[in-house]
Amino acid sequence: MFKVLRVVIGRDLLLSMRRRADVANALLFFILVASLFPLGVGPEPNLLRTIAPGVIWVAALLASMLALGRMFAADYADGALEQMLLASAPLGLIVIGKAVAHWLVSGLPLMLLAPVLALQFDLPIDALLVLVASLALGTPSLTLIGSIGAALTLGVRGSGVLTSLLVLPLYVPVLILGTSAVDAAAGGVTVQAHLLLLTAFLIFAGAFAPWAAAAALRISLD
Amino acid sequence: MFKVLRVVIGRDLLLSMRRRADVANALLFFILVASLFPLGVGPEPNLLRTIAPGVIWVAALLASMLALGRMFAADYADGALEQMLLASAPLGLIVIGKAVAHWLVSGLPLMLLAPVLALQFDLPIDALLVLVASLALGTPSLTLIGSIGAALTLGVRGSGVLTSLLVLPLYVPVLILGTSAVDAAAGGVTVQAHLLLLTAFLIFAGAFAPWAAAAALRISLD
Amino acid sequence: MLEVVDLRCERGERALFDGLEFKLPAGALLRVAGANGSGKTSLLRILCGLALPARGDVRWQGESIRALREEYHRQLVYIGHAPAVKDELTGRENLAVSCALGGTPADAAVVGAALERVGLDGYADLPARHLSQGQRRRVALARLAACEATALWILDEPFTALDTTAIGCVQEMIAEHLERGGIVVFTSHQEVMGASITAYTIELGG
Amino acid sequence: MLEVVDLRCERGERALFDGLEFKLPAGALLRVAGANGSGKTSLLRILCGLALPARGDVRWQGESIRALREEYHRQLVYIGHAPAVKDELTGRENLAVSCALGGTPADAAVVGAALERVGLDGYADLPARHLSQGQRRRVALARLAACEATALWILDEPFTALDTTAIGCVQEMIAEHLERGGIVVFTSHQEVMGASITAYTIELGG
Amino acid sequence: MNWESFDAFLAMGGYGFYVWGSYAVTFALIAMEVVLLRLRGREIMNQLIRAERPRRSAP
Amino acid sequence: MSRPSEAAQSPRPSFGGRINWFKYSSPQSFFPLAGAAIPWFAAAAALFCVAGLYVSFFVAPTDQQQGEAYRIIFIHVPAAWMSMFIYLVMAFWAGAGLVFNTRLSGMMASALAPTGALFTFVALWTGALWGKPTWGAWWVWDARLTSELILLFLYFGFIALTAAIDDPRRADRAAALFALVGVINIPIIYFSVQWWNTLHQGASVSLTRAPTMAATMFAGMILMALGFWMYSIAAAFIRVRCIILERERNTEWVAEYMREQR
Ligand code: HEM
Ligand SMILES: Nc1ncnc2c1ncn2[C@@H]1O[C@H](COP(=O)(O)OP(=O)(O)OP(=O)(O)O)[C@@H](O)[C@H]1O
Ligand SMILES: Nc1ncnc2c1ncn2[C@@H]1O[C@H](COP(=O)(O)OP(=O)(O)OP(=O)(O)O)[C@@H](O)[C@H]1O
Ligand SMILES: [Mg+2]
Ligand SMILES: [Mg+2]
Repeated sequence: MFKVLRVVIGRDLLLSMRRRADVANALLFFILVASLFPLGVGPEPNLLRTIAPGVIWVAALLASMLALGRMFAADYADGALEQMLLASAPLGLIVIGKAVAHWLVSGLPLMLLAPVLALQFDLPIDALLVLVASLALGTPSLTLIGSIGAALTLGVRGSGVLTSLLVLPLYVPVLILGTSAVDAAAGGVTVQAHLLLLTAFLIFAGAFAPWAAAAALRISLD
Repeated sequence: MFKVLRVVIGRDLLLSMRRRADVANALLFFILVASLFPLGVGPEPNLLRTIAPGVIWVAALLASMLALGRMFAADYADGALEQMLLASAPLGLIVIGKAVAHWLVSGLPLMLLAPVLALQFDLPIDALLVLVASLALGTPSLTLIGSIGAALTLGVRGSGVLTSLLVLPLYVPVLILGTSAVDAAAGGVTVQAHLLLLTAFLIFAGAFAPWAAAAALRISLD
Repeated sequence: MLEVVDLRCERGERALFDGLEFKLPAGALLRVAGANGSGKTSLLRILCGLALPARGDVRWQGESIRALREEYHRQLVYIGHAPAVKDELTGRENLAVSCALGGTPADAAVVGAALERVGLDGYADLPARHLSQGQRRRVALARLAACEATALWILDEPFTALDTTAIGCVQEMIAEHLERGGIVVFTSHQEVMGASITAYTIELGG
Repeated sequence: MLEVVDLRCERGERALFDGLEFKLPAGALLRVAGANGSGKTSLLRILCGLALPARGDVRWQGESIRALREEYHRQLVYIGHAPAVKDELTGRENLAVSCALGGTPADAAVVGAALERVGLDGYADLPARHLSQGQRRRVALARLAACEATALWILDEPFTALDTTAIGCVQEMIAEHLERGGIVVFTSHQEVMGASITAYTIELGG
Repeated sequence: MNWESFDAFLAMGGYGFYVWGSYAVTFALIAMEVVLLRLRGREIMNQLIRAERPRRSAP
Repeated sequence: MSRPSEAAQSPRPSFGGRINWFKYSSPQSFFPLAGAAIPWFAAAAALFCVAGLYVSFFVAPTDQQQGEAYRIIFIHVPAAWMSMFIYLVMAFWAGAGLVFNTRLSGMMASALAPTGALFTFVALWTGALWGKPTWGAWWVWDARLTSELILLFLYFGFIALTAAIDDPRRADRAAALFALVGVINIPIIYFSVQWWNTLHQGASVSLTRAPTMAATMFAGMILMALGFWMYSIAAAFIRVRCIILERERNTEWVAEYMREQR
């Protein structure tokens, strides 16, 4: 059972390794988006510092949302997903494996890179730490929730808009909690409450999302 | 010759009609990004008004960039692109047709929707008009430039993000011109110079990009 | 034993087949025939449990496959239209992964032998992306050689895109599997199995 | 007349074929045979001008196809591995678009007749997404019926996924085309054209 | 000669961090590129040697 | 960049005498040539750099306004020049590859890209370190700085595109097209200080006017620029030799070369 989990994670990491360009490019995308905002908004340092947490979090959200496309689509197109539905372990477990691998290559590097970008916006150090912590708790939730949407959009039946609408309300709390944690840190206020809520959200998502995504996959492939 | 152009535009519009959800998705993304920002940045009205042009333009840029994936990828996967390379009209013309159709379903609705979003940020009316004008001139350039990137990355691993990497550097001038036009309008300064530059950029892109994209398609399908 | 009870499949608004019943004992070979669009692929997907029938049930050793789930999967190899071969992985890696997923992990020796069996010796370490249409199909079919112990094989047009050597090889593997007491269900437009093996045939549509 | 001069094709680091030469006069049928991975598809793509050969040239009526370009395309129908059938369009729309792109616009009557010819009468107004594998291939092949006037047909495994009726229908269309003085190049793993028509054969690989 | 002492040379009139930061990073990057090129060259040579060996022993 | 679609397809033209250029445009004959040239360029690079460093630190006098911080100019400006110049050379090779379909051109272009990216990064880095004491900010979003940053991304794009496509011939041609499209950025960088009024300094060295800066400063910059230039050639040659070996590893001449190496 856990052998299958290991195989799935290993396989997906190997696939990402083989298309390293993909992973590197996702990071570059994150950098580019975060750098575009100053371009659009103008160079004033105070303004930039105020919007920094929001910009970085939105960039992270977008980057991780775009990366969702990679999660099932390729496996769907070449029939590998069918084989996973016929695997010898429960589908939910396989989804967990895929989500873990996906986060390792899309969420983790993003989280490690965020402080560097934040420096560009001249954020103070403790806000930086909180930013990383909030991303560490938030991005896995995004991946997990996103997996449901990604699974639903595979089939003809799942309307794209409907799923985005379904996923978005669940993304927004993460975004708000994340940014307000960083804002609080920048303002010198305690951030424990925010981070605790993020953790609760993550646990909740971890417990339910894989099974929802598994059900969505079954529907999409019928 | 122009019959083929008409056929291509008609075909692509028909295809978009049939998968309306896809088109709606790009729009939704635009709305989403533009609305996430106030959430991420905080509700202060003055701040919001300052960043509004930047945010809306960046959202438009991202939305139109994401839509690029739809431009050639499906036709590539099912072999329709091969048939276009073997069509009875020059490939550049077909690219023009595809770009026009693509803009009609991804750029135009975005442009029409922008003022509504801008209201959310409390932008003054003349700035609104300039925003629409700048988008009307800017988004076609984005589509045209983007077609080169989309064509170059066909069949490449992780093409989505690679496309953005290739295309974003060339998008930046459009973004800067567009936002600074709106900023100028909001500040009561004349905006003619900006809009003229955007027009020049559009003409330049319209003259060269289709042929470059055609060459890129030939290379990608070799 | 694979058993099908009163099966009905609807696609769009038409019923493709209705009241379909059969039992396949160990060692049986079933060919599903029928014109294009008669519902062969649909039937095979129902047999695997990938699609739900409009009515009726599929049973494996007397139990409904919907109750068995993973237990049934462990005894099943399905090779569909899409070969489920990842472009980025080599033939070797593809095979190892698909065996492990199916619940019959194969070590390096088994994988190597299976690939050799389908004539891919020289290509085992090439990313699948560099393979031709037929070679990719062979990678998918190598799983049959690696998962000999799996009781039930369901193959959707296994002979497409293969050259004559490869077709012969697949025929051989099927024959051996039947001798071992395995069950094989496959679709094909040509009568390729030769006269030496008696196959049940279902003709769909009409 | 299709002429091939000293053609060499490289894939990865291997040469698939080298020094290939042939001339096909009007009314000629060429079958390209060879094992999986021997370079059949690669050759066909070079003949169309989709891929550049490593050396050598392809000539149509004495002129290099690279100089002719669109003029050559107008006299060519290529049907590749991928059927170029759009999921969202109906069979009718698919056919109309591909004919118009190819430079031989077909009106509703011609399109309808062509679809009927390949046995899709009942399915002409269904989105291709709802068609089976073989029916989608038939939509692609219907173009042959609609573009009879086009001189050169290049077909990559046209018989895959087809049932026997459909295979017969395609054979018939090819035979008629040859009688009209057309040229046909195709690949196939089976000897399907029957004995009535003499086909040149190139055997690739070794 | 611009500098009274080695310390003054290092201090760069108070801009030592900026000036030396520039020069150090530049030449470090160049050195890194040289090293990477070396490694790449060595790697390909090794591969070629490895590939050559069986071919030699064959005939 | 007119109609590359046609250019890309045109066969290699045969020139009248058919002796000269194409001889050296084959990787096989260029390989030893580059090998012989590398030590000379490397030595020249070292020489010019040492001379340049000596002038920058020990000859050039202190600036009245900026103090010693201005000494960054001796790397900043040569690196900025090289970043643009290398891109132009790269685009030239790329275009040549598309037109003449020669294998070496693509290899040269991809050999130049990393070095170009390096100098672009150096220009950005030293600019940032210079900006802090003079403008009070590491970074501002003005036209020149932004377009230089775009140049860095263009290099990255070029490298990523080459790396993402496995068929080397296709990779070269795709990247070449991209390089040509990106060329418009170079005039934008160069003239940005004239077209938009920005924080950044305008050109102080021009062909039409006498240099406005002290002759010693000018000499230091030129020496460093020459050093970087020679270094770039040496690095590109070393890299192109690696690329040639990697791509032609299965050819007869490489086997021959390996035998000679013993
Ligand atoms: C990250 C920030 C910077 C970037 C990307 C940058 C970029 C460039 C580029 C591309 C050039 C060459 C253009 C030409 O030759 O006309 C250049 C030249 C120059 N830069 Fe910068 N620069 C930056 C910061 C600075 C700063 C802070 C200063 C000084 C206050 C400065 C002073 C100069 C000078 C004096 C030149 C020489 C202009 C000439 O003589 O032609 N730069 N820079
Ligand atoms: N993109 C590619 N890169 C490298 N090698 C390739 C590529 N595409 C194909 N090949 C190689 O070229 C050879 C010929 O491929 P091709 O598709 O022409 O074969 P084919 O004769 O059509 O085979 P099949 O009968 O299986 O369709 C194969 O061995 C394959 O490994
Ligand atoms: N998603 C779908 N929605 C509606 N109808 C469908 C769908 N998929 C298939 N069909 C219809 O079901 C019928 C049977 O399809 P199926 O793929 O099972 O045929 P098949 O026997 O495998 O044909 P082939 O020999 O061409 O592969 C077809 O007529 C097709 O129109
Ligand atoms: Mg089928
Ligand atoms: Mg083939």
